[in-house]
Amino acid sequence: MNALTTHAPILIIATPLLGAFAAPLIGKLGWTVRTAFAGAIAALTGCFAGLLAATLYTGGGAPIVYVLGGRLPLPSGLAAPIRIMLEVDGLSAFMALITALVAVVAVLYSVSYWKERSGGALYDSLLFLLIAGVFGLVLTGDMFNFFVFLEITSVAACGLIGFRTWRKRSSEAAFKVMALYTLSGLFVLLAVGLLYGQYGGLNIAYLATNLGGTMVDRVALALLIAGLAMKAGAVPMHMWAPEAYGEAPAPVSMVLVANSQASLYALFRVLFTLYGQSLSAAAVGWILIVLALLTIFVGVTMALVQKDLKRLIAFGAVSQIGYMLLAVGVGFAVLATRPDFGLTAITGGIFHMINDVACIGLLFLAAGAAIRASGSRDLHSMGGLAHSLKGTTVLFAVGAFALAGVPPFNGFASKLLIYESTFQLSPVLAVIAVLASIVLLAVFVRAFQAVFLGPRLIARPEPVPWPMVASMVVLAAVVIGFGLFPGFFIDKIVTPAANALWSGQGDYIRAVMGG
Amino acid sequence: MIAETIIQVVTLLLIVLGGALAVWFKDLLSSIIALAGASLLVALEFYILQAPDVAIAEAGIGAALTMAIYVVALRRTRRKEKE
Amino acid sequence: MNGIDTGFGVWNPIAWTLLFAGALVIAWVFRVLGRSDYKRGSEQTKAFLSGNEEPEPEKLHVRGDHLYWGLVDGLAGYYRRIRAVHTGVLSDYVAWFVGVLGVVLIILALVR
Amino acid sequence: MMHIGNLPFIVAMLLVILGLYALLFKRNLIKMVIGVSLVETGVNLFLVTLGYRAEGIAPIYTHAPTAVSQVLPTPQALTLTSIVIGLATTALLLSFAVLVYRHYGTLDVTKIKELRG
Repeated sequence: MNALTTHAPILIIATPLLGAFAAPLIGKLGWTVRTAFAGAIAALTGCFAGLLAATLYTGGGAPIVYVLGGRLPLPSGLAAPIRIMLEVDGLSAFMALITALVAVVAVLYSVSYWKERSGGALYDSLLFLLIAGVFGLVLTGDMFNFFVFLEITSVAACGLIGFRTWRKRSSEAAFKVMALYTLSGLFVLLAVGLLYGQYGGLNIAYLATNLGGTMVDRVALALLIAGLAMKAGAVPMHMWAPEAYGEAPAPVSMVLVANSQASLYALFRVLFTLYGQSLSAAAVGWILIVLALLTIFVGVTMALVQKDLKRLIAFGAVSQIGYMLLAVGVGFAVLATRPDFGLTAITGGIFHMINDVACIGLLFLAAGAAIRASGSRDLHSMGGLAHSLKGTTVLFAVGAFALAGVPPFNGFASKLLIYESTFQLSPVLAVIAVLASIVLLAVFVRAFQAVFLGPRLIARPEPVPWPMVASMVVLAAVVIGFGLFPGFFIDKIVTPAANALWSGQGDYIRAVMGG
Repeated sequence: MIAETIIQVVTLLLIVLGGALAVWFKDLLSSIIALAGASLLVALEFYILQAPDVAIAEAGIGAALTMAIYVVALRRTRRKEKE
Repeated sequence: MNGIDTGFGVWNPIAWTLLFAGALVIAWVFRVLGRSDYKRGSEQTKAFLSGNEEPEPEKLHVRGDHLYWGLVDGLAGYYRRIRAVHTGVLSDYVAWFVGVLGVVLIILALVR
Repeated sequence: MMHIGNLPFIVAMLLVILGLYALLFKRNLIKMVIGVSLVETGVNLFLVTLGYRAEGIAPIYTHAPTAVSQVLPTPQALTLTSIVIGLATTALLLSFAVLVYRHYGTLDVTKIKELRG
């Protein structure tokens, strides 16, 4: 194993962090240098994430532990569990791949997104900070570091949401979202404190071996579920999400979706790895299922009546979070009792994560291109953009169909897994999920009709620059590729991730604690 | 020993009082001063709880610097809670 | 290799795509075999609106907020309530958060 | 020192509740930021109290006498980090509050709701 592979986990976080702090300096050298630098950082991060995932998957899916500051190698030299470490298992690597995809696409899109008031180096800086934070969230193996990365993503995300300070609504959205993010972060910190007070450790693996399901554990779990579900945007704590996604610049909306998914990942990690069987899994699973059904239903129905294009897509994004919650909630509810379809449900939920980020990202980017070209985001005044923006039209349609679960795109593949497995637990769940998908198709037919079809309502839309088109094509390739070859991708990257949740608790603990 | 306990109890009660006043005052400047006072008392409590380094950070950052930021923000908005 | 077998159902996108392409070809064949007396740009392609002149396309265009008004109208009661919930006031958002936290706490405390 | 039991924990929870009260029932944005600050102070107090051991000494001596127990160092490190993070979030919140005031001309949270429905 060479040095690069060994240090890949920390390099993934350090590279965008370096980009974040160097960007303002590099920015002084002019637009070309700044853009090249941002591209290089994003590409390098992507390479490291790919390297890490490849190492993990070829190594049979055993968790990789990277210890910071420890002289002795774990687990043999386990002296005290107080130590900062990154722990990468199948699911972490999968999330790192998602984040890397989003990072590369967002940086490419941002090259030509800003028109009159340039995004500048500050934008690059905040974007890389957010990306570094999301990578940290999904790779860390330590509860307190998790809180620190949560706060990094909060600050960077809200800086980006409120980045366009000259817009009235951006400031409003940024204030609200920041207050809620801070509050949820503090409640997570409170939960971390409760766990530390009982067991004297912060390491996830160490805590997982000791958790006994006492009352304090339950209070901590409630705080974690509420805080993380809010950051993921589960109904009825979703109200910030349409504001954040809708008011942020288009590429940032996509990264924010990945950020929400990172919170969702953390929720799954807490449930499956930290708590596991130590408490009543069925009750927690049903809490998730109820939240998920609310999320799916309210997200879809609210999307139907939106007048603002980005807010409409944002409500669609909220509803998709519900599908992942539903699938993993079903998996958690039947963790001990019905193994036959639980793993299928989790596989569907995990697979839907990458599908969702690709479709929603594609929609946000295409909407951003349409809004940039027409100068309007009101569905009533847009129209006829298909006459001049042909590529964007096709790409938006691909994203919309994929998100609504129309075959043969990728959304169908993952939703099929979710439908079939939730049907086994209760047919009602599957029926609601299918109905919501149909309404979602209607929502996007409406958006597509309003924005792209019809006579030219906007006289001379600006053309879409090639970097924006290229970044959308990358996402569309993911959408179609995952749709046409779902078996291959499930086999290669999704199954290790699902297994890490389903049966990986022991491996996760053993990788740190030994034995 | 008794004296220390009394100091600690009084400090804790004053912290709650400071927090309540910070919420209660209608004049935002008074509110901020109450908040800073509570922060300073929390710093004292940290010192009593054998965390001198945290106490220094809380007094310097949590009380002084935060209050400065609040005052700057207040100068750019308005001082009364209700208009 | 490319399909999914969920244990309850099978999904093979390549086969589906081929089938779909075949259906498209059949539809195209039917279209080619269609009426030969159809002429583009003649009276035949004009919309017949009880003998009235066809309005400008800008006026004919169904805009985004007119779509599905029937569905939205039918669900008016639901939409009035759910839109009233999305107040846009930060205090309400915090209240929802605290409420959910409370419910989850109670459930976890009660269920063993 | 005499044992004073759970009083610091209770005070920490009271601070959290006061902060939540401000967030829920106060209409002024600055007052709501003060509420967030109170929650944060409460959580910090909670963390430091967690690490406290009766008769312990501060964990900052390199050559501490081994017979004396030290209070736990980890919660203190956490609190230090948390205080610094709290400063950053408070500053960001306040700057957004100033921006909101500039755009809306008010700090009343019930009037800042263009994004709704």
